[in-house]
Amino acid sequence: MTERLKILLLLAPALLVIGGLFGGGLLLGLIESFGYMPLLGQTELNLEAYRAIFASQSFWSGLGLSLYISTVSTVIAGGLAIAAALVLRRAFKGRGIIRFLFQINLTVPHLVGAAGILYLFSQSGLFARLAHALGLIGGPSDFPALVFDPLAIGIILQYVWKEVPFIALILLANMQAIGRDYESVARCLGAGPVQVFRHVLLPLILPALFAGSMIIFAFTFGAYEIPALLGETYPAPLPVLAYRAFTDVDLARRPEALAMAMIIAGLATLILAGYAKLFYQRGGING
Amino acid sequence: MTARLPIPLRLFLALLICWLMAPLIPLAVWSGSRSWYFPDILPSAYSGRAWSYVFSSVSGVPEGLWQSAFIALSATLLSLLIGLPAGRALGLYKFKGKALFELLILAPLIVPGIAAALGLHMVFLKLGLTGTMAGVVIVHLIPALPYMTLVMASVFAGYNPAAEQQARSLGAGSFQVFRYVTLPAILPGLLTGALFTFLVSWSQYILTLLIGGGRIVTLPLLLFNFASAGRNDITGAISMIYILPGAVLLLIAGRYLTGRNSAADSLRQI
Amino acid sequence: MKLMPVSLKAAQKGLFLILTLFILSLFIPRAFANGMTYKSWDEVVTAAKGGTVNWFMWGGADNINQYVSGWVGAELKNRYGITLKRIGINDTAEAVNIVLGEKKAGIDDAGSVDLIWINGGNFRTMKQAGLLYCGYLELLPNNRLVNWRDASIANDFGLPVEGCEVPWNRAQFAFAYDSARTPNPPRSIRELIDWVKAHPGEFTYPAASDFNGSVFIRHVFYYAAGGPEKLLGPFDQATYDAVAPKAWKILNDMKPYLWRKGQTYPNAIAALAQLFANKEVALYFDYDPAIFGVNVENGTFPATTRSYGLGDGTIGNTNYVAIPYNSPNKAAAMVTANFLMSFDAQYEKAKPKIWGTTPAIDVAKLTEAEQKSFHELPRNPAVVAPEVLAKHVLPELHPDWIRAIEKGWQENVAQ
Amino acid sequence: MSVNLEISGISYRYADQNAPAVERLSLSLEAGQLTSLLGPSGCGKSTVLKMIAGLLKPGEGDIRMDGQSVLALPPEKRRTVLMFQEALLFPYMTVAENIGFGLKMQGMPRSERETRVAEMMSLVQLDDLGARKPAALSGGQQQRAALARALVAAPRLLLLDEPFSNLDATLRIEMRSLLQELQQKTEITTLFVTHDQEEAVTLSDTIALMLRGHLIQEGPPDAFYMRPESREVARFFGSLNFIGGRVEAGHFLSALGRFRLPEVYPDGNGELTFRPENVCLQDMPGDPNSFTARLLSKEFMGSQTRLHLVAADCEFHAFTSPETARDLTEGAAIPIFLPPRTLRVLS
Repeated sequence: MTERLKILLLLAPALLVIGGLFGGGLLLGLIESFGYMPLLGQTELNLEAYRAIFASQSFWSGLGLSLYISTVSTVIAGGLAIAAALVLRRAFKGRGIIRFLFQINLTVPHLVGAAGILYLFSQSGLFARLAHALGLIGGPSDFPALVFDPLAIGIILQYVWKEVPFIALILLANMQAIGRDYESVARCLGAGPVQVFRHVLLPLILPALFAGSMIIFAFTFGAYEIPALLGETYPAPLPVLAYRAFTDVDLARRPEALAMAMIIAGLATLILAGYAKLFYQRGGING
Repeated sequence: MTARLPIPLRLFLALLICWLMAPLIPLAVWSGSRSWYFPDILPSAYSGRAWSYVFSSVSGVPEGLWQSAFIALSATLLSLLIGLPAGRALGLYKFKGKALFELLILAPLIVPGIAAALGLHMVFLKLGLTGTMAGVVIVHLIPALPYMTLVMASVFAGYNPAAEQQARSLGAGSFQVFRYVTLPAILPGLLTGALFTFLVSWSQYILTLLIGGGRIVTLPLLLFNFASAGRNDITGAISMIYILPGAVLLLIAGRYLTGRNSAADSLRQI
Repeated sequence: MKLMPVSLKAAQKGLFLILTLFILSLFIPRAFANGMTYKSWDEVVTAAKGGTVNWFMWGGADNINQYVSGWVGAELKNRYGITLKRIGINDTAEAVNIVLGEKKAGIDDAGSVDLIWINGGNFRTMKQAGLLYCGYLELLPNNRLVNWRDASIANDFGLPVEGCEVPWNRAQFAFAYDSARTPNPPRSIRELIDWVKAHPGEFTYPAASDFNGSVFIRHVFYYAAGGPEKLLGPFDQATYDAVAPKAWKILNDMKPYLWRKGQTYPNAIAALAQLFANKEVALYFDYDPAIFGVNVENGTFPATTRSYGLGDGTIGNTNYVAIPYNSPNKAAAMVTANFLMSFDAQYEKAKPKIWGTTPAIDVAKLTEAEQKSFHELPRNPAVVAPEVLAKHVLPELHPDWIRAIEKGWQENVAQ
Repeated sequence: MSVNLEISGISYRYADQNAPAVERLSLSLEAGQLTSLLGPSGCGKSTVLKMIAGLLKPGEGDIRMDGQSVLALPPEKRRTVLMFQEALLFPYMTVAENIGFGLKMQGMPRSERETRVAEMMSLVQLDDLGARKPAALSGGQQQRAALARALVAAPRLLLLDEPFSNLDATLRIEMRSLLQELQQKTEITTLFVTHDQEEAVTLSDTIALMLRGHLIQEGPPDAFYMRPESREVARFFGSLNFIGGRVEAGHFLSALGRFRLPEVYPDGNGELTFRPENVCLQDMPGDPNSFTARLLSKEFMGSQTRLHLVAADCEFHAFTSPETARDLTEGAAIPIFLPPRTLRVLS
């Protein structure tokens, strides 16, 4: 057996699943978004669904909200994760426990975090009660609206909560692989601690930071349950709108749902392309 | 030098850890509370009602727990069977189109599953896969398989297949080679991959909802229902149950995950 | 494949085998033919034995869940050998959507839904799209307990039931307040409007996308229209245009005095319940007054919670269960529907500790002993007596009206 | 520009180790000189460098440059540049950007920086490679770039941590002479860490030998061959022969005989050491330093052959040319002469 054939056989099942399920699902979704549903007896291609969503105010505000939530969550989570990784890479007593707590957080499902955030930050949540106990607020309505709020703060808090450990652990592993010698060299060459971070460590961890952030951005852009639980009814981010349209009792709205799903997928593909450009220049994912 | 951190850094870490643990606190308290009105910092009455409800069969939680576990274990097992060979190919060989294949494996991690699942829905419906465990397991493979494959690829990238040839030359059959040479070498990575794959499936909400059509009820679906219905006590109790397997698995797997094979290390591959 | 371990090859084969079996197993239950018609009730009961009923219903209330999964499920199992599977959903439309999708995909006898808790717009959608199994009511022995002459039972939101669904519960909108905090709650929409302005931040209502929020908005709409009479029957644009601006003006005038100054509305009735429980707002309302008692029982609401209907009446409706046309377990679903109408089921449901809701059957048609049991049921002090509420019951509107009002609210008030 | 460096009694201990990595080490470097810090791996050499550079803080002792303590200065203020075993060029910068890094950190304007970088690049023969990324450079080129990066900022002290040990033999020799040339040209006081005695000997003005955290001997390279101060030093520099005995009236008494010594040692017990290459296979009748030994075995080593000899139960080694060795058979009696000037007694 040739090596080529061997490799192909090893890859075949994965190729089948990813290509068939994932690729096939996207392709079917794309076709369906053009109104083509042979199983439903519709075989004409049209752009009705796209026309309809582009004309709808709720789509644009949903798209804007989605982009806003993903951007803000990713930036805050990335920033905090850098800070956390910088502290955690130092050797200090109790580091093992703290790293373990970080990993524990990775295993906690998003929805649990969302429920927790809800009970912490709602206007009658734990923080509001603490504020009341401290005499800062007179009643629930004095507490700032942090969930079901127009700025989607609750949603962002949940994503930040969940993703800081994720990015921080990626960065930590990356920093360990890089070691401290580059920084030592820079220090000797006259760079102060801030300059070392700015000119040496940050550029070195940037690919890992970027990779982690892209995953977070794409995830938050496509997530349904968190905004469904913590968000306002209107405006709702794209995945919520897509799900609503998909489960609408009016089947004619299904192509609209698919069209929105395709827009989500399209944006994610752009991110993926950026990822590919970044990494294949450097010679492979494991590089 | 193992030393104490400067005070501002200690403060930062303390705040960070509090923040990471904070959401779990009201959930735990709610699960045992009976009435907990604003502005009480602690409940005015406690009760085990939520817990006894959650453990009763009418709540659907025991069934949801079992279904969640079955689905996540099946998805992990299937991912392992499919992802192990693929990871081996990616980790050990250079071949034409490898970059493209890597990108394909990576795609489901970036492109949200909801997009593919909406497209698959009609076909699954036609095949009778909606509302079945099989359908949900299959759709969970979309996010689960890439994790497993990438972790296995990184495991095999650091693996020397010459040991297998050595074992062969010493008279080991192909099963023995796998059992005594390959498996021990890849086991820590394999466990890491399995843990993360399990958790990916365990946390799925929207794919289960779409393909399960309401008939496959996993813990996240129950959690969502009770959380949006405002049953904080039951939500708290389900949350506690829901986070348990992940924490336990991490503790058990922890000894395999230490050092270079830490969870973070495999995440770095993603 | 020299280097590939044998076990992996075997595992791959095994995988394909498992997948094949998985897929094959899915078609086995479909092998049972269905769509037959039944001539007698005995035939139905026989056919139902051993069947499974997938009952799709809103799953947000654990007392209802407990009643259905626990009590009803056990009784069905004991009496008829039927397995009841309660499938909790967030919105009835999800179940309608499933059946609709199945019909379009040509799945006409192997659907996944056997029974739906339904009424109003969803019933209309299903009935008009031919998604319902109809005409079996005469077969159900307990059908005699239903007063079909009552228009509010024979018509579901203005649409004749015509044997396509089975009544199992009645609900009437009511308001709740904490008597310890709010001794004098507003007792009509007129009073409410003034009360809100006198108590800024203490009132709100869920958005129109929420079932209960929509009902509240309809009450304001009725008030703006001077009563529901003009609004009954099919949707009429001219009437709408005449009434709607008045209603929107009332609601918009209210806005600055609402919770969070009306910048946002709770997106679900559960959120309003939380606000009320935490004393953020002073008034709560629900289409199912039994919930007040349930919430006091489970500690969510204070024990001093009391409830009432409005002087000018509140909207009431009947809840039904319906069987989709493609249910593979119609006989079992019919037995379930029949059982839900039984005295036992209705009585159990009426117990305050269980649910405490109003029977859908006509109590007067029961035996005297049974009637007595109903009359002797204790009532949670938080729940307004159904008889009192029933004195001023307002009809529901045609779903087209409701849709127009919800849309109008979204466009004119929410944004 | 050159400074002298004075290290007095510094110690360092890593948290995860019981024994200190460096213990009360004192060393002085003369301005403009190239000193090698020589020692086997793990002896604490790199730790010393890191303390001088300010990357580690000594537990005790002081480090002074031109008489002034630098302990309080952070690494970036010391102007001591450390070069590692790996080139450690910043992978995301071009070669020219890498070389100019130190100047940029000092805030030198771009145009001036570019001139200086270009000069330095031609000095290390990397003229046309400035726009490349480090990954596109060969190993030797990378180290040259790293050297240029270290030198361009005109440090007061250049610290090199086995910078050529990853290079192959020819490149290493090339790099050594480049370093020597540049060091002589710039007269930067340089401390060169290596485990390779040959490298230390060829490069340095002075060698400091370090073993197990301690400084053992310091001096010009030839002293380590001619006058090792201990058995350890002698062994490290390849002296394999040690004969027990004692000194008495300017002679060394042992089982092999009574040897003449080149200088006066105090009387007492001691060990005679001599290098295998200094053993003469020569009959010197009447000379007290000659005797007869029996050949136990011989080992062909290419340019020379090593003889394993025994006399009066004392075993020792000698080198001879392969031609001479060919005629010798095992068990043969061989006349031996130990020239007095090659002998040294260790107490």
